[in-house]
Amino acid sequence: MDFNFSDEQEQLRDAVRKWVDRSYTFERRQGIAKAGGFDRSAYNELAELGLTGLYVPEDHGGMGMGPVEAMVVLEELGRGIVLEPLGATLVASGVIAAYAPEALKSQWLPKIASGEALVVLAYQERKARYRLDVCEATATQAGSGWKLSGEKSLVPAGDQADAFLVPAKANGKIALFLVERNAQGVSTRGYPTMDEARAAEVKFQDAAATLVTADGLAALQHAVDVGIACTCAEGVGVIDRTMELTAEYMNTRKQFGVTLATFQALRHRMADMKMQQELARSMSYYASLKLNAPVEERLRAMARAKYQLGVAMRFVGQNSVQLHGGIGVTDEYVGSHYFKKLTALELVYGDTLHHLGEVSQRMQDTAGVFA
Amino acid sequence: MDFNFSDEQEQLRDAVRKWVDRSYTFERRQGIAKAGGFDRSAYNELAELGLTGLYVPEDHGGMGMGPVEAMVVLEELGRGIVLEPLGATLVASGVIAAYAPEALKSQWLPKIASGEALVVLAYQERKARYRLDVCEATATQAGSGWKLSGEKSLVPAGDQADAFLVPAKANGKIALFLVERNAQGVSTRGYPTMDEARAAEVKFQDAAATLVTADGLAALQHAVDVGIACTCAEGVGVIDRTMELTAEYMNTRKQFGVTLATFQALRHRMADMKMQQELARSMSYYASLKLNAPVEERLRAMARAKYQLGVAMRFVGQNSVQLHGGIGVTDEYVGSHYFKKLTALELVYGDTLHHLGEVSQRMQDTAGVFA
Amino acid sequence: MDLAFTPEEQQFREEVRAWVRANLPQDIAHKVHNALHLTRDDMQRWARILGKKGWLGYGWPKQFGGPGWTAVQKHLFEEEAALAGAPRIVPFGPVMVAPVIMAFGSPEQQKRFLPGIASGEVWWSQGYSEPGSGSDLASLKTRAERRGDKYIVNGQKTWTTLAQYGEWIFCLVRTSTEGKPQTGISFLLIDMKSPGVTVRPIIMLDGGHEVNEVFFDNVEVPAENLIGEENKGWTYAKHLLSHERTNIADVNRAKRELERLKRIARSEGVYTDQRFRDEIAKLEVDIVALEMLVLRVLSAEKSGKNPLDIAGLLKIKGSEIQQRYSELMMLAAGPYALPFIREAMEAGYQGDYVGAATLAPLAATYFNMRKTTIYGGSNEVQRNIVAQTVLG
Amino acid sequence: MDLAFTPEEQQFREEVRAWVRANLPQDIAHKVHNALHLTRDDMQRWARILGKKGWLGYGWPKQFGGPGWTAVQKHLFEEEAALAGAPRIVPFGPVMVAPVIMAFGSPEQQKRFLPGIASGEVWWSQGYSEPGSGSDLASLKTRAERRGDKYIVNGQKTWTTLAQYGEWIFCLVRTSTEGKPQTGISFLLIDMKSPGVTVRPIIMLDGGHEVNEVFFDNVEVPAENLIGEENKGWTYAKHLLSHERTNIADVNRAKRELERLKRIARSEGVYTDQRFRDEIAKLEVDIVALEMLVLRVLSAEKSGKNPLDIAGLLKIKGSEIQQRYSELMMLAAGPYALPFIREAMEAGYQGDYVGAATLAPLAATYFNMRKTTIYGGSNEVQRNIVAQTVLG
Repeated sequence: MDFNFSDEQEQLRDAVRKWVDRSYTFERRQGIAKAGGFDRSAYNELAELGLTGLYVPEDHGGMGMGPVEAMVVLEELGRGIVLEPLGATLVASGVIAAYAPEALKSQWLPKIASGEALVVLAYQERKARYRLDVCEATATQAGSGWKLSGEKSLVPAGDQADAFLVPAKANGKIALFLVERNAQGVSTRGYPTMDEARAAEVKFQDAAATLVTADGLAALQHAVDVGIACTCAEGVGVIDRTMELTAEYMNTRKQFGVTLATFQALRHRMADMKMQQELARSMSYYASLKLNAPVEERLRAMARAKYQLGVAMRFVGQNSVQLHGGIGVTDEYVGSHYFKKLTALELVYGDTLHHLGEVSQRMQDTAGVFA
Repeated sequence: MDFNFSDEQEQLRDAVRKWVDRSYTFERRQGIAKAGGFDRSAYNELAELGLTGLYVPEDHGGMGMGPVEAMVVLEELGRGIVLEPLGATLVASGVIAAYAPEALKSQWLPKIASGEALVVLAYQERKARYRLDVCEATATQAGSGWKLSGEKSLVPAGDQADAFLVPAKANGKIALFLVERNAQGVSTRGYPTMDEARAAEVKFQDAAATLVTADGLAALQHAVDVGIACTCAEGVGVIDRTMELTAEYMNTRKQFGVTLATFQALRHRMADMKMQQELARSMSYYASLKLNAPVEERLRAMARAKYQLGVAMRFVGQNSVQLHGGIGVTDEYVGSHYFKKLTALELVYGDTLHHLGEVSQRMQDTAGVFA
Repeated sequence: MDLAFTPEEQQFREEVRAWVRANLPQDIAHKVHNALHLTRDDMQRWARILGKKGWLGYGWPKQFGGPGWTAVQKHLFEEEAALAGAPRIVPFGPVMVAPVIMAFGSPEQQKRFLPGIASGEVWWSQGYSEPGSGSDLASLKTRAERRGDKYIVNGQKTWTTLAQYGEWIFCLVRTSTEGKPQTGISFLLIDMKSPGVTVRPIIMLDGGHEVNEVFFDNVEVPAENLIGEENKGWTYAKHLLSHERTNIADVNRAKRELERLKRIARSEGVYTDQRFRDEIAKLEVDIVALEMLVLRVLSAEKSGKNPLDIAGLLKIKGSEIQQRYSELMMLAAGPYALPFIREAMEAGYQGDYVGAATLAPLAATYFNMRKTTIYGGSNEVQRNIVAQTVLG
Repeated sequence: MDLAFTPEEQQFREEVRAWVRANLPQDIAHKVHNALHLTRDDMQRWARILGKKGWLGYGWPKQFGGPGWTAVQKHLFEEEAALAGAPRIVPFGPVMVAPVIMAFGSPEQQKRFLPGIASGEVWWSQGYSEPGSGSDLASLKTRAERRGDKYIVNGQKTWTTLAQYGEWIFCLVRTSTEGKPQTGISFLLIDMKSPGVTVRPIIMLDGGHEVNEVFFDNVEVPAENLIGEENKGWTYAKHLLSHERTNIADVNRAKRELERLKRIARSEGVYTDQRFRDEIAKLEVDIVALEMLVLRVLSAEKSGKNPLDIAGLLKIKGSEIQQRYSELMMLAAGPYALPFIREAMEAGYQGDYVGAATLAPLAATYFNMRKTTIYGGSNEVQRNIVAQTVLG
């Protein structure tokens, strides 16, 4: 039982933080946001730091790191409300590394690690809401390969990605496929999201697809759980910076001749936010450290973590805006973009009520971290 | 649309308040509590004020008043945390007046009005929780009358009552009966309740019963709705006095050289409690004014009201204790008894989650007071 | 005690309903019912229709050309307008400055300004808040120096709602620095076309342009535009605030929006999900309780006795409810609240939606609604006020 | 970073578990698992069993006869004891006064007092709070005047937990009125059998006798019972408060009680009711999150770096969780939480229960738990402290 970061992990954190502070300034970020919400050169800078290869095994050109390193990195990207979806890359590379046949690994993992290829999971369907077992896309064998048809929604940076991991029903069972964006029959429609990042609707019409794994539901659950752990870590980073901004503002802004930090009612609100911050951090640790647990335990842990993060992100986000007053609802102020990011993170990979349902359903007689 | 009380209603309120202030002091109340939780002579004083006959038509010796008068009276009894269950009397007399055959009315209503007979509803069964359609007691015709068997729980002042209104299944359908406590086959086991009042388990074994109405479920729903309106009004009275006590304490008690009322965080808590107080009062008005509405509208309104009251009573009760600190959790302090009463009122006639379920289930497209 | 409205009130309601339904342009109602962007023209069109009927100043007494309605009638009008999908009346002219002009303006000022407000022709803005003032309004710094028959105004206002359309602005300005901050404030009407007035947009977190900064650089204002006496402006502004304000709770809009929430929940498949449905149920009870609170205030006003001192509660609960329904609408959309396509929030958008057209504006509305617990006296300030009523 | 305990820690846990399960009297565990009333004898019996094993002072260093456990080992011991149904150790002797005697007492005092504490023979009480002091502890007024080799003590303490059993009491007393209130306070050990000491019960709202008032009327206390220096008592008391306090969160007990809640919910038929079950689910997440918080503190202590300054959070969340599970148990019983039969809350009650035996103490426990957000520094005071760490 040890929650200290190793020296290597601290170095990794420092490196990412430095990049955010120096290279991913708020001005640059807002420029990217206005230009559509995704910047390939910024993504390539993440690749240069090795981050796109974080989950890629070393023999495929990556860093072969684990969930704790991913957590450290995502926290820092959260602090900088970085738009480029590194989490999506970790999800995809994690699934490919764990489930794909060797040939596919050799073909894609090095390119993912180098940043040459952006591969993202395209799983959301209109009727599914947050359920993973609802899938209308289908795949049929065609010669030595597959043809895939269907529509996937809300694909992160979907019109910028090079390939998609796509769950589709093959012979009545969900399997996972890889489809290249340039393949015939693939069309995308990109748009900005509420947190100023980018997503797309993706249509597949008899598009050439490669089978990643026939056990698609297990792979998809795993992918989403990696996504949850990433989202929790990112959320913690966003919360941390939100808390700093809010504390700073409260110690500066004066009303009735004194700083806001003078008012006990506001101080207590900050104490409640601090509570959520630390509960969120605790559950983010928990999520990352349970990512390699047996499936049932992992699913239960991720639901608990995402539920807690959902509660915390909403509480901290809303109250940070409130404590700021008018300035907190302006586009000009950096803090309002943290609020939007917190709102968005609650809605991905299952929202708070969804995960409450999961926790409720998966409840057992004994409870606790080790149960 | 008019929420002013008539002069007669104000006079009624004054009369009850005077009785509480002068005759039902905290010392007397605690004496009654220690002696078991019910005092017939105190109950008779309520009768002398005419209150036991509030719902009894004038031609049966009562006052023939309506829900608003009942509300006014119960608010005042709530302010005094009066132990004797006048609400139970209103429930029973209301049901008898609305559903019983004339002979039964003539026999019982005058005695209820005079206080000679205490009649209470005995409907709770162990397996029912808050559902009214769960009923294991049975009644079978025996000559010109009925024999009733079954067990009823948590009957208010059940070992002191003179007769019970008892729902039981007759020919597979719930009917409502009147059973005298002295009838053969009736046994009671009394005990104190968390609010220091009195209740009893009541067993019926082939006890002689008189049919009140064959449409027992409708009568029972009506009875419980009268009970809800009474409980809401009583709750408002308890809340009002709780708020006064708390404000008084906060303006007296000093910490760090100043009164508690100086601390902004505590002031804001009081503001939140005030909110609940006024929402509770609003919904108590609503309940009483909807008591004669068509059934579906009435059921929906009562669920909404009891839900809101449940939320308010818990919030005000818990926070009043908290704002008092140590003194608030002592038996000696009057305020802690208000907290216990608020807790108990939440649990009768359906608790907060139960009524949330009712509201949720009965929800319609349009909303609002008049919908 | 009686919950029902009187037959006369019922009849009034039906007349108002019939008129509103007959005269509210369909395209505007459609936008309101779907939270689409309202243009200046939309707002102005409806204001002029009301103005023509004599109902834009629906709270005005007869002597100034208003309908002379009772508090209950005003409430019924507001409710019928809201439920029909009418835009909220832009309040700065008819609801805010007009009562001040009526109460404290000279006959000349009344004759000059009130007709344009009543007809909906002249767009007014409110110049109260300043960058440094916030909840501490009396600390305002914008100066007005008297020079002969003019004031020279210098300073800055902010959070000025819809000032980009404003033709006139009523301002609190500092005319004296002596005594308490409140005592040196005057109430001045300023023509926004005057040289030296600059309006700079503030873009909100939802991307919308709703508020502005207004700069005054040696703006010359004729002294005849001063309302009442110099240095008494704070009193006039307070009079305005103390005005009957059940509308602050916006319960009628909440009822309309609750219906929209149910529609969205139904189409997104969560209306039958007990977990989500319970959240709607809680909100519904909140709205009924708030409406009861509003009715109690109206009843007290009607009878003229026991005025209920609960404006703070109305503001707090009303704003929390606004935030909650916008939050639940967003949550009903779930992942489909993520797309943020500004053009899709406009009526007449021809492009593809993501998910469904109804979902397009939900996130923006949620973001926008964060303002409701901040403006008009933040909810923290309201809690101070409420606590004062309980604790002294 | 690693969630798992080390193999050594695991082995330690298993040893402790085996010993606790073998040595904890079944009748006591039964009472704890069912929230039945614990007598003085119950508490003392378990204390002596622990004392004999050398584990009553489980937090003590070896030099004073303690086991010298690490923070993690202490946590594991607490967890195993709690889950097995052991009563909480009455803390006033082994956890509260002993560390002060060890740190600031003379060798003579250590020799005289520590053995009786370690063995569980001597029952200690804590004399801090006074009627006027509350959260403002330093305002205490109980005077101790030095007369030769004695102090004469006059005044009153209150909220003195289980003082009806107390043999000794450690008190904060005022020995000087000069300077700041904190600087005139001394730390005194008082034999409760001394003439002039009176204990008066305070009955709590649940009807239980758990706390007392303690009056001092010219009580003579030998000067040798002063800990450390005169007027430095505040420092010593603060040292005690700053002590490692993850136990304040009581997360292990919460885990046990969550299991009890689930049992009750199941037997009352609400475990499968989604609406109620969701409330349990939320509590479960809260408890896991709190446990993670505790583990983070332990990890920081173990590594000796980055000490986490979150004792306030542990107290707030821990106490809220205690209140919440007691509330949910009561709500699980629903109407059957209403009967309040004190005898039915005792083990060995022979009468009839209403509903079920498990339900008898639920309301009393709920009432009793209201204290947890008040005592040990109210949660409002804790929020002040937490805010200080964020805002300065």
